[in-house]
Amino acid sequence: MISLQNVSKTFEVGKKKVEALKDVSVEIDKGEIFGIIGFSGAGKSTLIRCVNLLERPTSGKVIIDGTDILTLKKKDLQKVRRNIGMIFQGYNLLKTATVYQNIAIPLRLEGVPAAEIKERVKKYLGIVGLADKAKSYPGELSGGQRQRVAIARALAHEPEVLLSDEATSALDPTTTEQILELLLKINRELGITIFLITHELDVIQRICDRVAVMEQGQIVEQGKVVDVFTKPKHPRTKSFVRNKDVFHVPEAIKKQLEKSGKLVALTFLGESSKDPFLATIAKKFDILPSIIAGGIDQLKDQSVGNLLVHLKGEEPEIKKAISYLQAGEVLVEEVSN
Amino acid sequence: MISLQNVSKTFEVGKKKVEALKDVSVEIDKGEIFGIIGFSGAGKSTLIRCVNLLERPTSGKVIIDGTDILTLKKKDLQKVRRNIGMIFQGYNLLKTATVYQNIAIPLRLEGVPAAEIKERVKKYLGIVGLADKAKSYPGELSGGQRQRVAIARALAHEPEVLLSDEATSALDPTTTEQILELLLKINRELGITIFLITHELDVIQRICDRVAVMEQGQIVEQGKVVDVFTKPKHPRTKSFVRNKDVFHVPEAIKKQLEKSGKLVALTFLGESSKDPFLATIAKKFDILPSIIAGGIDQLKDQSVGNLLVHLKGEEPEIKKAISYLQAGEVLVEEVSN
Amino acid sequence: QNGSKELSTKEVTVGVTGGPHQQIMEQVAKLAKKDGLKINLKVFNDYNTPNTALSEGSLDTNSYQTLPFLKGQIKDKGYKITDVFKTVAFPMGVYSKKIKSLKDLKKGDSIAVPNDPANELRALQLFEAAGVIKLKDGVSQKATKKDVVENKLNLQIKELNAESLPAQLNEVTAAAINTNFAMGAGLTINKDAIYHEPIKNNPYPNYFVVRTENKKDKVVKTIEKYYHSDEVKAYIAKQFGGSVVPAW
Amino acid sequence: MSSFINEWGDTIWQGFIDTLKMTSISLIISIIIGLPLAILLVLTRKGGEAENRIVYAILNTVINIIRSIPFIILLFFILPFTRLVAQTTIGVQGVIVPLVVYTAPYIARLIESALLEVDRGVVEAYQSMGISTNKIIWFVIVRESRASIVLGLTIATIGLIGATAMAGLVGAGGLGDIAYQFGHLRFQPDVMYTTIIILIIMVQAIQTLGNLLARKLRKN
Amino acid sequence: MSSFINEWGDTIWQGFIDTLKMTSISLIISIIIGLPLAILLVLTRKGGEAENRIVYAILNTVINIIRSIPFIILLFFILPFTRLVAQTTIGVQGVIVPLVVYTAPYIARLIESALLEVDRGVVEAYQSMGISTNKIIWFVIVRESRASIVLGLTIATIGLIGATAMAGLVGAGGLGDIAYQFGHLRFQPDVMYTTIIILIIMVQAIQTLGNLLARKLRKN
Ligand SMILES: Nc1ncnc2c1ncn2[C@@H]1O[C@H](COP(=O)(O)OP(=O)(O)OP(=O)(O)O)[C@@H](O)[C@H]1O
Ligand SMILES: Nc1ncnc2c1ncn2[C@@H]1O[C@H](COP(=O)(O)OP(=O)(O)OP(=O)(O)O)[C@@H](O)[C@H]1O
Ligand SMILES: [Mg+2]
Ligand SMILES: [Mg+2]
Repeated sequence: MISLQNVSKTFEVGKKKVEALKDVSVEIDKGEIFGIIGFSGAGKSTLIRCVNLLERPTSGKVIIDGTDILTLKKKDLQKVRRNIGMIFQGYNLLKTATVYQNIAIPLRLEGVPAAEIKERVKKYLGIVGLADKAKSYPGELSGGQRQRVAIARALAHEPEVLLSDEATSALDPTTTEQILELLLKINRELGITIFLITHELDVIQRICDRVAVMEQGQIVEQGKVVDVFTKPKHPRTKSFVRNKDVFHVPEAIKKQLEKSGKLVALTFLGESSKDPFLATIAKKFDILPSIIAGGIDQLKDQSVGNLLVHLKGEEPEIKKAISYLQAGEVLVEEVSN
Repeated sequence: MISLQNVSKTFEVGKKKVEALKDVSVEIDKGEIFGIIGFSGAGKSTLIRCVNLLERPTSGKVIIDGTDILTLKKKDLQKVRRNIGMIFQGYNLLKTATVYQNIAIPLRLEGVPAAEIKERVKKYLGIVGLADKAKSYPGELSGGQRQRVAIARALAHEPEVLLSDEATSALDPTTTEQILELLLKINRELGITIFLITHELDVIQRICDRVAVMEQGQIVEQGKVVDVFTKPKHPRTKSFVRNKDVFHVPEAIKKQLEKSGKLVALTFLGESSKDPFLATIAKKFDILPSIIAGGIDQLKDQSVGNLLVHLKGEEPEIKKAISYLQAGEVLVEEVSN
Repeated sequence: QNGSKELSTKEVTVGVTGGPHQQIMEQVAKLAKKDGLKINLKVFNDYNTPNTALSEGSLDTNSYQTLPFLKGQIKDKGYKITDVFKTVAFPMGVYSKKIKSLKDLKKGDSIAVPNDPANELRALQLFEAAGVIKLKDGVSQKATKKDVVENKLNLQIKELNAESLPAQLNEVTAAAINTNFAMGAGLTINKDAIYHEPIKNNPYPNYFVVRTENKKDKVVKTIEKYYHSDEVKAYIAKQFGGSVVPAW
Repeated sequence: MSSFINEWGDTIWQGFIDTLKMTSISLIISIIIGLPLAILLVLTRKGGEAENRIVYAILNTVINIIRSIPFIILLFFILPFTRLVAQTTIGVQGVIVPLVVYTAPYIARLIESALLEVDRGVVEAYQSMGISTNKIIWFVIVRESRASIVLGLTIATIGLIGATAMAGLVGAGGLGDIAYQFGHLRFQPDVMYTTIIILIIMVQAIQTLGNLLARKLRKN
Repeated sequence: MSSFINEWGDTIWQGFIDTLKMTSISLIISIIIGLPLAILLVLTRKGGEAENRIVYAILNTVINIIRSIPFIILLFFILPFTRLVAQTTIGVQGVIVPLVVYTAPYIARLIESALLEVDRGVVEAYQSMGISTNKIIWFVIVRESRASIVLGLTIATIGLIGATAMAGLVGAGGLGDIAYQFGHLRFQPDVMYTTIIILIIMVQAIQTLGNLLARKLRKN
């Protein structure tokens, strides 16, 4: 559906060149939710802006539904864009228009009939929980409220592809959850392709099918969310995923625990989380496993666990337990200081 | 140190009145890190802006170090403000100044000697990881980079009190982690009082001593972070905390599991997480406990667990296990459909 | 500046309006320079300012106005200034691109006159002399078309900027134009005017003017000598071909 | 007082009407010419939606050249053009052409700078929806900058009234001409003060109206 | 060609110098007066840092009144004031006063609107650091709007050059006066065209310079 091929983008800042994208290739399938994560300044916004050519790549191809849109004439590009909605990192609302108008104007300009406009605005304002702010101006809204207006505007557009640049970064968890539910719903029910940027790993986990990790203008890793989250290969990805299930355990406590056993980091996937393997090793071997930190996350269709576990007992028993776990597809890493 | 007493703020939007704050009282002690969470539009930004009177309350008192700053003359208010740094939700950088200048100008205006300005700018740019962007203009930065400049500007100011309005909301987890470490460090080493707004529960957990939950212009709950997180009282707080450790387990799987045992939600606190209670009940009773979802989080000085556990076994054994757990200060809730 | 002292014999400042007054005074200055008198010219486009400036001392003398205009100004503003010698006259003529004689004027035709007080009265009086209109008795220097009491042909009287009249001539039936402006557009009073003021002994000679206290100053006599010299007379004849005439 | 009104009432009233006529007619025509010019400037400039160096350079230069010529000179300089367009160079009709030539480029510049104030991000948002440049211009850029445009037009109108004061030079009359002719040249201070006060009231009214409208339109 | 230069070179050169003198001196004085006025307007307006209805109303009204009076009338209207300030009412010296009276309020308005463009949020950021209003004005508001101020001053300078064309009325000379006199009074079209072209080049240079500077200052 969307295919970015060897896309590079260089900005000229005075005499310095900033290579925001370096030979990036990425394919997004129809009906997929594709996520991008990466450090601040990695080039995520630049990449997503290349999809609808708000940023023209310095080189490379941007192919949508088989056509290289870089070669299109203005009118044709506009036609392509009409099917692509976008939620911007900076909201980009009309300051002199009310919330209602901010959603209605683009629809009117697109030729949506008046009655339908009214309906759609009402619907999407309700969905983002701003029905009572219809007559307010952006300057009178809180940060999160502005963000939600921007979301409503993009959705009211009812596009086939939705580009979302940190749409939920200014929102509280509950509202984020509602928006994500909504995205999942339109993705499932209407088959809308979603290409999103976020720095919230929760968001990737909750709704993305595939994910790409960007660093310094390059995609350093991409794949299914489960794979990337459970078997990160690139150090940057590791640092990301680790960060997600940060074992913020104070060193003192760790030291204390290591006196009476071993600290191991367990990573396990999918159905194995429903195997009571901790209970099993407790029963089978003479050890007392206890969870120190970590958690089990539900991905879009699978769960993945990351636990810091303390195995209390004698060395030989611990070794046996570890072997048992490894046989059961649990990734075991010994935690050293 | 900071005491907001019965603060109300009403905005007039046309003929409508928006009560952004309704009789809010909150005390922040010297050297404390105090967090505020709440839905988008709850009044968080308005509240924090009342602390340095960027927003003048419609009624109520704002007392800092014993003086009601609402009664101060302009010059004296400026003196008070000089000790209060602020990170804004909207960055608020000078568009026509470079990153370097954006940090240096306020220092120069405050009369910091030139040599020291150079040093401080270098130091804080380094800390936020933007040393190489010193000569860029805000328009040439990514969202997160702008946010970091705003953070560096507030910190370079080296204030006694730091107000932070979603300082990390546009940042990736790794960068967020670095900023939080930094905040903790200045709080511990320099005794800086921090009053922060965030919608990321992680942030509250990681660094806050106390937290207040806002809803519709009111503080509905406040207290120590552990208390609020483990024993939320107000429904809004519950929805927040629950949201944090969302057990996104598909209904189908839950149904499946309930056939062979019971699903329970376990909440436990502090040191109990190092008790191997799951292992113990596995050994003691004829059941197989397995973790379905959830996790254990390290709060600022304590840890708290929230697990969805499947107890596989016969009803009587399960009952015994539950009683055992409850005796050990674990909060057990049966999950019903 | 030196409001009450005798004018210097080395250097004087003369205010003139742009055009012939300026050009002639430039010739005078050339002659004076040889004898060590420096004449500085200040050129104005406004008819009031040279008198104001003279009165306040910014100018030593000026040379641009007719006697009735000067009298009117003295009366209105109480200037202590006076005329000392005649300079040149610009006989005013009526020109037309449409008719050969003012007798051919028809009902509803338009005639144009300059709109400044120095010239408007003159123009109206010229039309009056030709029998086209009649003015109120005892009209002052400030006359405008409001002072026309009889206008049998119901002519539209257009009051326009004196200088642009030649350029707008073909938009009216006839216009009263000062010779100096007519000349610029290639219109000569002898050949092209369908009616004009007497050229010899023109009723509106211009005067050289000084503050009253300087009336008897030596330098004034000196300037008069140069102005009334044969060289200047020859220059006027050559340069203006009869449209500007010496009035002394 | 009443004798003053008797003597001058008609003249001043006529001057007021003339000024009003000259100003309003020239303003309307100037907006009709200036607004599209401004839009064209914004579109064709570097980085604009329809970047076109040549069109931009020509427009820009022509506007600058006209804006370089002081009105008092322009008035006479373009007499032949005026005659061609308006059949006459005299009276209100004859002064409209130079007033428009003088004001339209000025309005174009003022509106241009108002349009350039609009946040690029908002424009991008509408571009990203595939909305045509035309519509973006009218319903986003012009709409969003309405307040600044109104303030610009207020400034232009006041400048226009100032220029009409020179209209007397071609016999178009108006308050400014009365003030100059009767007040200054014919030394009737009462007439001068009266007309100047009327001019001041007119300008004040326009400015107040402009400010009010701009405040209503500027919501943020 | 060379005979033309011989005959008119000096006159035109003198006119050029006069125009330059009048423009630059009046511009500098007008900025010195206009900039503080603009700041005062911004400070005392509703919601400003030093809100003061009375000061604002007075300033606003006085500026509007002066801006209401066309230059050609103002020139004569304030003659007594001119004499008081400059000792004379004629020549370059005498025209500076009316030019300043005409331009300073205009500059005040243009700068005012540039200052009002500055994002309130940035101002708040600096207020929150306890920085004095004075410093915020100069180092934040004026600094951030430098590009708009430069563009405003460019417009004002061009307007000023236009006004100097009327300086001939009081014997101050200048290019505008030469164009008027020779083009009109003496029917020397070549002189007129030459001076107009020089005027155009001057204005173009100013505009280009202004645009360039503004572009350099506007970084976003
Ligand atoms: N200037 C204003 N005029 C009118 N209403 C306002 C204004 N500022 C804020 N409000 C309203 O006050 C309420 C509280 O706003 P506030 O910005 O404090 O919310 P918040 O808790 O910071 O939200 P967010 O998490 O989205 O930033 C909102 O309903 C908002 O619409
Ligand atoms: N207009 C521009 N001019 C110069 N450099 C730019 C420009 N836009 C972006 N950059 C640079 O390109 C790099 C990538 O920017 P981009 O906005 O794509 O980052 P991002 O991954 O979206 O970051 P964030 O998470 O902070 O939004 C950054 O280093 C940024 O400074
Ligand atoms: Mg970004
Ligand atoms: Mg907020």
